[in-house]
Amino acid sequence: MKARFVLRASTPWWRGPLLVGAAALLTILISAIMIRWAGGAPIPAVRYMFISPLQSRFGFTESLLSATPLVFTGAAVAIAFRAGYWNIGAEGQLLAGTIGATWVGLHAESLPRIVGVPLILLAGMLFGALWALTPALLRTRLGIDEVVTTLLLNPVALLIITGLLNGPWRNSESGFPDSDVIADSTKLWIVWPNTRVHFGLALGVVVIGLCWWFVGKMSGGLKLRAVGLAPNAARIAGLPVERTLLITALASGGIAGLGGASEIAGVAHQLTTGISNNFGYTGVIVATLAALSFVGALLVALMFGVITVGSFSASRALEIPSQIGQLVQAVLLITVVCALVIQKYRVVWTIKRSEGRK
Amino acid sequence: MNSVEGVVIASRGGAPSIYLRNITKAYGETIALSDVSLDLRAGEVHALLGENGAGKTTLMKILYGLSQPDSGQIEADGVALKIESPRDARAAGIGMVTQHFSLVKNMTVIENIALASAKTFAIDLARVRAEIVSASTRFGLDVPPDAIVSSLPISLQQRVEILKALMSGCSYLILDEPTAVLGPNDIDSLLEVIRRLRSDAGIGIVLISHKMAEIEKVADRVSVLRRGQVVSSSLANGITSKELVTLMVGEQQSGAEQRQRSASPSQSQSPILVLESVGVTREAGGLSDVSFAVRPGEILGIAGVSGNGQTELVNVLSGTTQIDSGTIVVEGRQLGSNTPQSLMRAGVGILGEDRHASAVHALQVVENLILDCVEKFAGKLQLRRKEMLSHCESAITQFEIKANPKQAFGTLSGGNMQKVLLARLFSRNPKVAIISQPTRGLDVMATNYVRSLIAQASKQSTAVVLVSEDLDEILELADRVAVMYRGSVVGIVDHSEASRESIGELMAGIAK
Amino acid sequence: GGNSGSSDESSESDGVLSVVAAYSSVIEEPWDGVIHEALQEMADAGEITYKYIDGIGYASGAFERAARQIAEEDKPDIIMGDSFGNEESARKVALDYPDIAWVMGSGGGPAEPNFSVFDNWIHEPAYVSGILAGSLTKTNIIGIVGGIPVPEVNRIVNAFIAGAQSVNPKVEAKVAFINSWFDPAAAKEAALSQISAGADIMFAERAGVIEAAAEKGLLSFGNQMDQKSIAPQSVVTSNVWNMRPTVKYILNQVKAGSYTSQDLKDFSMVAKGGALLAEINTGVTGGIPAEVVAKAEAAMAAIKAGTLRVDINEAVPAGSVKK
Amino acid sequence: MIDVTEEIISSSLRIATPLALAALGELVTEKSGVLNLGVEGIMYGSAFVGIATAAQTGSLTAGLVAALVSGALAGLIFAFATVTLGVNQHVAGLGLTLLMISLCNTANRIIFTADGGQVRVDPWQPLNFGGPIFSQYWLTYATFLIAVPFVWWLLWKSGLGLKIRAVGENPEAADVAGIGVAKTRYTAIIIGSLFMALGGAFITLAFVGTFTVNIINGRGWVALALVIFGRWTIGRLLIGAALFSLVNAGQLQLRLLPSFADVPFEILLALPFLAVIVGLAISGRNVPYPGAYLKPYKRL
Ligand SMILES: Nc1ncnc2c1ncn2[C@@H]1O[C@H](COP(=O)(O)OP(=O)(O)OP(=O)(O)O)[C@@H](O)[C@H]1O
Ligand SMILES: Nc1ncnc2c1ncn2[C@@H]1O[C@H](COP(=O)(O)OP(=O)(O)OP(=O)(O)O)[C@@H](O)[C@H]1O
Ligand SMILES: [Mg+2]
Ligand SMILES: [Mg+2]
Repeated sequence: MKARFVLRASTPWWRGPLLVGAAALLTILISAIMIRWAGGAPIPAVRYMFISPLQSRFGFTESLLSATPLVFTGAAVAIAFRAGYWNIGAEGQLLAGTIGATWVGLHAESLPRIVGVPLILLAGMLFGALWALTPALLRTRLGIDEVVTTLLLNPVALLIITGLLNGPWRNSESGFPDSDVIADSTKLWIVWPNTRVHFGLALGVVVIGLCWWFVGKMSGGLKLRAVGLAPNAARIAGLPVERTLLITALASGGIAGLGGASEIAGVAHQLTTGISNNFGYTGVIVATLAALSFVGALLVALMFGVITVGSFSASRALEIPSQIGQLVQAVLLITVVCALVIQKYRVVWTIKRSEGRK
Repeated sequence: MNSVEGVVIASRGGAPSIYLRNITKAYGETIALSDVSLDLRAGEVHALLGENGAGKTTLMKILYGLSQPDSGQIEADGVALKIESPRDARAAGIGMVTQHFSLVKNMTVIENIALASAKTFAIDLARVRAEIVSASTRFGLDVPPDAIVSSLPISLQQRVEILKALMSGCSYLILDEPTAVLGPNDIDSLLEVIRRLRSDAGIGIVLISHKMAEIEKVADRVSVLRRGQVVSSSLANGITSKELVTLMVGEQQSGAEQRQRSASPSQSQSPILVLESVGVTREAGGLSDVSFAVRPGEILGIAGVSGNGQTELVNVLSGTTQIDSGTIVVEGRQLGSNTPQSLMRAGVGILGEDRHASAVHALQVVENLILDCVEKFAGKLQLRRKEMLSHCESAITQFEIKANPKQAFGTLSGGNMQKVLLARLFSRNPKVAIISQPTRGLDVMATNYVRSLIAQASKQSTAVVLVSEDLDEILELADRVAVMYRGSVVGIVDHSEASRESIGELMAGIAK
Repeated sequence: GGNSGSSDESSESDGVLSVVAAYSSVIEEPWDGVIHEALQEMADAGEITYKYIDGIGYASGAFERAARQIAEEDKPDIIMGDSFGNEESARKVALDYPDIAWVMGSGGGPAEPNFSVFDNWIHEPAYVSGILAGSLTKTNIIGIVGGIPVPEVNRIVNAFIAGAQSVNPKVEAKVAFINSWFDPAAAKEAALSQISAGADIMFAERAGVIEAAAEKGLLSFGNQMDQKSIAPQSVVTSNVWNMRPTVKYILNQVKAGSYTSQDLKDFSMVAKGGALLAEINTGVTGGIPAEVVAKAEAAMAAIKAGTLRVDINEAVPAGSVKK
Repeated sequence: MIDVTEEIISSSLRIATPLALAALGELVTEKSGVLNLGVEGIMYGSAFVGIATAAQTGSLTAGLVAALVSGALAGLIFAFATVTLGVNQHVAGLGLTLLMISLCNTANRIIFTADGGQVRVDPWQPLNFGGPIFSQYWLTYATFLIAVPFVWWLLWKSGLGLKIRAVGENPEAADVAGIGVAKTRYTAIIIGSLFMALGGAFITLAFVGTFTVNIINGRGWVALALVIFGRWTIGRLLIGAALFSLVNAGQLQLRLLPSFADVPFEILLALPFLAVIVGLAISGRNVPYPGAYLKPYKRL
């Protein structure tokens, strides 16, 4: 027997969700096996991981909070990928954003909040865009693959943060390499009283909305999509391919940087070397699982928020390694991406035949 | 390769025949082939005709194992053949030269040919080279073994393809629209090769083509496919090309009207597009000292054997290749630099030679149609979708496009793709239209329609630069013919003096 | 969800306290490993119930969430862990749960009413290790490879250097940081480069350094735990941090109901058994002269007796440090 | 001075070993038109599986074999996703990396570290043929004396190499020539993964003899950069690896100099990454990507 994948002419609307659901089930099954191996009870673990965060106000709002940076990086990656610019550097751009934001935060003591907040967000955005500039120029001017350059700049951004925190920004009280707390005037508003859900989430949703509107509805968005799908055809149609790529790359970096500022001004209030829990890399995953749709990215980011919160509960309650949360995300990524592709095919099994079939 | 000898022996020792029996193949909703049966014989040239999308390529891909039929089977001498991959097909003595060539561009000829027989470990390139040399003399197909494929002109690449198939020992050879990419001289020599392979080596050849003249010259047997079915299969002598066209398209009118040229339309007017000593330096090829002028309402044909700078010229005029010397003047104004944007702003429109590369397959027809004038439909907050759609619908009516505005461009047939791109070009009312290979690979009906569109545009005083490898097309449409050879224009001939012979000489580089 | 509440009742009924630990890093990291080991031992002995969550990280918001989850859902008697890099969040949450004893590894001071702090104050054994190193070096160059130059690392490294120079003023220390808590390959490479520059004694603040010394047949010093088993022919001794005194003290306080926020520094120092020098391994290649062992033991005794005070220097040492 | 130079070269060779192995693996993979961003994960997996097996069986050889098997399995997963299904290669690669790292960390916790232990073996020792430069691990000798010429021969002299390159440049053409595109890509990916696995195993089985979280620490990403920096040729790839390792080894020595003590060492640590980017900017113009880079191939 031999399997052949044959492209379907049309895909009924329910196949996508069905297969993604199947992928999720498969993920749960694989996770359950791992949890069993780790000595935990699979069923409660799965409940802790995927459901219980949604059942309490605390769990839900904390899920929103941990989804916030992923909303930004997911949008940043999605918009870049839509234009065919393979930005793997959202991590570095987000980190650059945290640097810019911290810099403003540490120097904005005397400002009113209505000035301080826009300033800190702007700084994050600018630094993120700036960090995206070099690879973007190398790509558009010299044709150098951006995957590698954006990727390699990620550790460099982190090293700059370590350098700053070991040097000029070392905590003036504890001497530990985390910065002083930023000025009150630059801290973001809490949008859900008595929780930690801050203005950054609202901002993230607005960014998602703007991206969706721009790419789907505006003329610039049509150009962006054309450049992403067929750069040569776009060039022949007179579209400014290089400029589109450059601007998209900067926008992508700016969004990631804004995400960094939102973390600094919204929750962390200080810069630490571990400020980003691979938010940028996770953004690639978020965007892809969402099939590069912006609304999808928002939903996937929220789902990741739930898993992040849930795997902490599961780890503690059932005494299983906390790494399992990451493992679940990885398995989920792989199964869902495969499901998204498989839905486009049907599998034809051919039995080795000696005679032709009728 | 001893298999080369094997071919000869096999064909002398009786005539094996291949029978495609009741082949059906559907792509989703599209039925590409329905219950097709076809009979191929050794030592015979079998021409396969049909409109675009009739199913010719699909049928041959199935025979060569590139595609699997939904039902039906293939037999050789009455024995069922199992062809699940090109490897199986080659083992059964079938070779194919596909419509879009299947060569690895930046490998050498030797490597390309060695590929087919490469073992996992050692490869003996010296032996392959010797085999190439001996095979090229045997079959009269000269190729430079050490050249990198991408540096060869199309006609030579095609020879490599044919040689590759022959050296794998095939006794049947499928050629899918081999002449679509060749100039007249190369077509003639290809037909000569085909004849020789048939008579001297006894090879059975399937020739797919849209050009009746060629079929008349070499075919022994002709089969016509229409909408996935064989409507006729008979010996070639005694059937006229008119009958064939009727068989292909049904009872529709298919006559092409000659272009009416108004007496020297525009000699009085001043030229609208002037190229002066334009040069592009490249390691290989490029342009040197290209000069010509086109007047409103005039069609300037650009003839030449492919690979003599036509592609570069079109790229220069579309702005995708920057010029290194010379000037381009549009309407008396010299362009600072020839970017796509500046050319468009000056009123130059373009139809590229590769329709697939000129459009975004995944976008809708309507989106592709306005891709070069997105700003025109940009509202304050979003694209004015309604206007786009109505613009698209009127283009669909005006240009007789068989498509739905929201359909993905990539799902159109070649002819309809071409019509959409022409609609895009002409709806900007360009002062100058650069049109390259407009009818390559199109069937008779579509070809005639596209040509009439070009003629019509010139009537509305658009200046047209028509680049084509089809000399008949140029002779039919052009007012003057510029001939390119090795990157320069070697002569410009007026329509009244232009003939296949005079232009052919210029194309071959025999200077006046 | 979870088994919240139940731990409360059970702990009060049978007098077993519940401890939940929140580690920013993972327990594979020696600093958290030491705390984990001590708590696990107590749990195995039935003195406490113990759960932990590790790898919380330093990402914005993560620690606060973990801490709140623990406080809300487990309602333990004591929350331990490390709040380095998460100082703000830890203190904020502690304020909201005044009934829980928060005992955190921290670079800051204690905070009313319930936030106590501890740290690995093993600069004293490090100083004595330095004395051994200074006495044993022939090239007068010692190599030191550290993770990240934070105060807790710096003071150990500086004490080691000071100890060496106290017995041998000619000692020059070469210090390198690998900028990571985990990268034994980089640490080993850094160590090898110091060895090539003449270092004949290595201080392994991080993993990977002892391996380099052992490969080159040189002597080395471990840190945090007794690391003799890695290379018995190379490791002279290790500066060991022992969390048991701290944990015991806190348990007694909480049991007695007399817990208050405090700096637990003393319980991690030599005097109370929280810091010690692992047994000196005279079996290393080339052996160790008895008078050198005696010198070290004398210094340890003096520290215990309070007659020798080791200075705390948290400045970043870098490059080649000479007296 | 000569001493220092020799030491730097010796250290460079060590640093370069896992990088070169992984980069050779990536080169073979990319030549077939597939970008494998799973290098980091495959190295991580083999580093762990290698030492875990060695510790359980007491045999370094068994560890090496297990590491290779883990590499091949990871490659197989990646090949199935990208070649058979045609999943986006960036995502499949990143996903594989995430999967391998979290899987190994979890397994490490469950098997070794839950009670505060750590996996540890007696690693291979350097073989000394005189002088610091010729005192290297056998895998280092094998990398530069066997693996490099082998990959060169494989890609440019063998029949399989011809197929791999053809499939990477023009899969349609290869298919028409009767070459199994999927089969060739599977082969290239798995051979590539084996080299990556060797690189990962080198770190635990030869260089440090232990496993900790984060053991690969970005070396896979560097290997990836080296392939592009090397423009898919072995010579330039090795130059890149040499450059990176020399800068890395050099900065370790520089840090020991009093005059460099005040330079923030983060700058020195960032140097190798920046060197690759600058190198790309200078020499990466019009990088000759394999023709079918990132493109899945499917017959219709
Ligand atoms: N991969 C495919 N997916 C969907 N439909 C296809 C595919 N290939 C071919 N078709 C459809 O099958 C039909 C036959 O196409 P085929 O390419 O065989 O035509 P053809 O006779 O070779 O045309 P042409 O003269 O333009 O080369 C067409 O309707 C076409 O749209
Ligand atoms: N992957 C595909 N998905 C959907 N339709 C396809 C696909 N590939 C080909 N087709 C359809 O098959 C048609 C026939 O294919 P073919 O390549 O022969 O095109 P054509 O009409 O002959 O144009 P051309 O001669 O320019 O290639 C295409 O025009 C297109 O409609
Ligand atoms: Mg066809
Ligand atoms: Mg066609």
